[in-house]
Amino acid sequence: MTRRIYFDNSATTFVLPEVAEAMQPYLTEFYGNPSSVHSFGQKARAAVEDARRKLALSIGADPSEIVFLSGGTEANNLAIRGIAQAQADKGRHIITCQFEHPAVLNTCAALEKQGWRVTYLPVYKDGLVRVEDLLEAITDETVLITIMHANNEVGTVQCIEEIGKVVREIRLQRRNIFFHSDAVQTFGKLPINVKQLGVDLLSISGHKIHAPKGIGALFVRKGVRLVTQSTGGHQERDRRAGTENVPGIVALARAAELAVANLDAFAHIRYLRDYLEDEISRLIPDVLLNGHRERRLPNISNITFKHVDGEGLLISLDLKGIAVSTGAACSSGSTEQSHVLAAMGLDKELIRGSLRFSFSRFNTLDEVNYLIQVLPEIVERLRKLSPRWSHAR
Amino acid sequence: MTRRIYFDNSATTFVLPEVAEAMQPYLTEFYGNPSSVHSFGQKARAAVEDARRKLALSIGADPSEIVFLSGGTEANNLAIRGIAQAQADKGRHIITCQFEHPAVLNTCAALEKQGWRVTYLPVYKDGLVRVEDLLEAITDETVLITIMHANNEVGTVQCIEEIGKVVREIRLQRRNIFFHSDAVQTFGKLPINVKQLGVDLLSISGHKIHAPKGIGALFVRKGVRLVTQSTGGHQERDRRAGTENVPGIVALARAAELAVANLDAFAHIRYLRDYLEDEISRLIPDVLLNGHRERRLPNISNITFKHVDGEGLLISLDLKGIAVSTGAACSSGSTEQSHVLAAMGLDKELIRGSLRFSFSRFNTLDEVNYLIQVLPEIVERLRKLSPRWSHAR
Amino acid sequence: MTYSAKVLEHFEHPRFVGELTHPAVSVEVVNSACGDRIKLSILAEGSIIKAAAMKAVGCPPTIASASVLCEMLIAKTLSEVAKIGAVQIEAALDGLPKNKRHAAVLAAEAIQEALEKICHEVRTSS
Amino acid sequence: MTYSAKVLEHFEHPRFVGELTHPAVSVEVVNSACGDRIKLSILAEGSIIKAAAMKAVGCPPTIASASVLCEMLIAKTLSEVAKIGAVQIEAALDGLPKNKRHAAVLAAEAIQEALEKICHEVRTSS
Ligand SMILES: Cc1ncc(COP(=O)(O)O)c(C=O)c1O
Ligand SMILES: Cc1ncc(COP(=O)(O)O)c(C=O)c1O
Repeated sequence: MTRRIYFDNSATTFVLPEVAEAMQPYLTEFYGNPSSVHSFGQKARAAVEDARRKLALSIGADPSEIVFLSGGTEANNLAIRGIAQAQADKGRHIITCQFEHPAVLNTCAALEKQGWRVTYLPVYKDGLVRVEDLLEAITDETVLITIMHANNEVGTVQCIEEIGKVVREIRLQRRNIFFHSDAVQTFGKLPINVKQLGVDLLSISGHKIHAPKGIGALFVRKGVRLVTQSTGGHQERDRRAGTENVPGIVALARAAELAVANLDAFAHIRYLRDYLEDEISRLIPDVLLNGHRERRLPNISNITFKHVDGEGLLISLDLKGIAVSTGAACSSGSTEQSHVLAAMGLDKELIRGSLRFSFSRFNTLDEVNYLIQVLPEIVERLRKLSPRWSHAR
Repeated sequence: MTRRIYFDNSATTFVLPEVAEAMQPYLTEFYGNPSSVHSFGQKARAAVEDARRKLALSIGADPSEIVFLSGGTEANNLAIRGIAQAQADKGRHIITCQFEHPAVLNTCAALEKQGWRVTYLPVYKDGLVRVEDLLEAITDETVLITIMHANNEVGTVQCIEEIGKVVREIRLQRRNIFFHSDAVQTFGKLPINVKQLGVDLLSISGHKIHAPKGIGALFVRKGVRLVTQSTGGHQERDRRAGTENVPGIVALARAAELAVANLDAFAHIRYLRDYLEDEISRLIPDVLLNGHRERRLPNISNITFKHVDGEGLLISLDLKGIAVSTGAACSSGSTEQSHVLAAMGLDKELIRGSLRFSFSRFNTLDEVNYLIQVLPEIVERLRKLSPRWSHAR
Repeated sequence: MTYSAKVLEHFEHPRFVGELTHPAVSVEVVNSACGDRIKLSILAEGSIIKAAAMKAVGCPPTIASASVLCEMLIAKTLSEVAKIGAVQIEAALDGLPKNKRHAAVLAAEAIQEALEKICHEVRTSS
Repeated sequence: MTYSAKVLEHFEHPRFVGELTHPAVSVEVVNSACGDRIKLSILAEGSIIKAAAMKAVGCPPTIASASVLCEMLIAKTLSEVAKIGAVQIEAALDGLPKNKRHAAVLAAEAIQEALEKICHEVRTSS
């Protein structure tokens, strides 16, 4: 059998054995409905509230500020729609940036159809939002600023803290402006403290940090009013109806604990990533490293291989047992070009030859060496096949 | 340790070992993101599509008609909001009934605030909707009829097939009327065929049939247009964005298979339920059996014990190791009276003395006998405590 | 379980269940929102409470509150009893869940109403 | 893997890679939507195809389509070749995922364009 190496941890991660173990009893033994009064229910309730405390602790929030829901997409939907609808009579202007995740962009687009105005800040070649642009975009009508903490394709980390300060200052004049950040890619990878970041809302997804798919959370600062997007029972203090996913919630909290306890591991991950980039630059001609060199996550590398097609690279690597991604996981199944790289000014031909390598703390130097061993040949083989390669040289 | 007996299977169920086993590999081994092109992703994609086929088969639907989402509440929200918004320019009238689950009622109420008109059909003393009432309520503005298949507190089963015929007949005149049914309590307990029922949309929840919490599905008949309530990636044919909960989806399909294969077990469950009701009627004076005697689920019994408080009964039984519920699980944590029994015309005093016993195919006669052994004493003890009991006798 | 061991103990084994007859005074208080009901009888001799009895229907905290209240009353003076409020009753039960505090409030109402009745009788008989 | 073994085999080991020079004809077709590109050269003697060569950039199905196409051409008559369309190319690859059929379409375009060029040359030289 071929070796299986997974360098696609920004798309999703495996569930840690410790995490699977933590959730297991809540599947088969303590399976009560947290809303039930009897002891089966109270046991489940206690687990949910214990998880809420743990997750809150991991981002410096109060337990009452955590809303559990089904994932990062739902968190972004609830944050954006929830604030927009709650503030609809105060103002209908939202500011975001051009290369947000589709869960933000398409939600903003849906609101545009309903009469909201949305400003999409540029991200420039380095993949970074400029505070000056933000300041210019803010009007009296602005009720929501939503800027992702780190981008999922190139890993660049935005100046959330600075934006938080801007928002806090405006709030001295008027109370109806809120700041949301999609931290799906940073939670568990960078230290996060919601007070220090100055965010009012923050999205988290379990399956990016070795918890299962189908669980996520939204931090909602105390006093921030949201219109719920899921009506029904009174779960999650009326912010999200539906029987709580108890095993998922327990797993998310456990994974969060483990991630935060192992933030140090990102020094190792950064080393692997930088080593990969150095070796690729050394061994393969005509490559571009995308995104700001410093202000980015330690676990993502986005590289353009000129004159080849990313899917060809991806499939060739897959046949060698190595999983990587071309652009965002959710769009690589379609023929859409990465909107992230497009926003950063890369032209079509460069975008199509781009790969994302994303690491977890469980990847090894040995695995990276294997990649470096097979990749140059693959690139060369595909380039030689291209009718344009000889011209280009 | 006290014995643990669970008679609250309408609130939630334990995850079957077979189901937990089926999902396990998709947590730790085949953990890819179904949107990923590499083999980790394709393995996950195949599992999702296989599960979709299985679930579709179990209700006589086409796989493309199944939307996976986070539970029954989300299914009801998507069905009702999705149709209402898609048909907003055709008509803004919805018909439902008074004792639907809060996920339906509160969603209808939210739409009322946004300008929709909602008719709540009465359910009478027997807990059944009348087709005559429905016919009278339908207007040219009616775009959605949403009537639950069986009620979660009293188990009465509505005449879905007849309503389906009504809707199909109207559709000969005009195309913009749709029929949704919340089948969260019936799926896996009654045989369901969506074509025979004549529904356009049908809600399903995993945790009521021994799959985990946090997974559900909505059947959406081919050609029925919905406005998605979760924007982002293109998952589920643009009907529900968000990384698919692969282990949950696999578990739901497995649990559905097992439930449908074991529908026969409901003869046993009916026997237990009827035995319980007979014995309680024989041993305890002043009880009422709620809901139509025939047209109801075989696994639910709702009984009023006059002159006592349901929570007192519930806690007393819990101290003996038996879990039951007072009214709907999601409202028993609050002091709200059951809206279901109120809709059936029970007065406050009778509602408060009501318990729901709900069985699964894993309950035994022995467990029921234990209940019958302890319950009469408990009722008597509490009644003797009541200042009203001596008067009442 | 959300209830303290004390609540459960009083709920399962309530003290002083019953009704006292004349010359004891009896009051019955109802929480109209949820229908909880406590009937309290107390017998005072001079300014000392000699006997107390209760009946109650309602959730476990209501029964426990009525029970623990009777326990608190015996051998107390009327002016000591005047100081018993919901807070004292709740404390005697080692606390109640937030959404169940109304049970202690109802029991406190019962004793205050009974006190008034005693005072009224004393005043009208003197 | 969504691709057939045949697609993967042709993608990993494409046949007839290269370019032919005069008197072979060469065409280059591009899918402007996704940028896939196939360069096809064929050498006909009389009405028989004697040699074919391709270069391609694009997703694996594009490379496989170009490769399998060359295989299909050798020793065929021009009128046989005229019948090769996307359906035939896709079939030769044991099928393609629905969203990848454009690869076979592009390869079919290449051969049809090449045929036209040959016919044109024959006509203008005669
Ligand atoms: C930045 C970002 N936001 C949101 C999401 C969506 O999260 P989920 O897959 O949990 O819906 C993702 C992952 O797909 C992401 O990378
Ligand atoms: C009839 C009915 N509909 C909907 C729901 C909600 O389902 P879920 O708990 O999966 O959100 C329930 C259960 O709580 C139910 O009994």
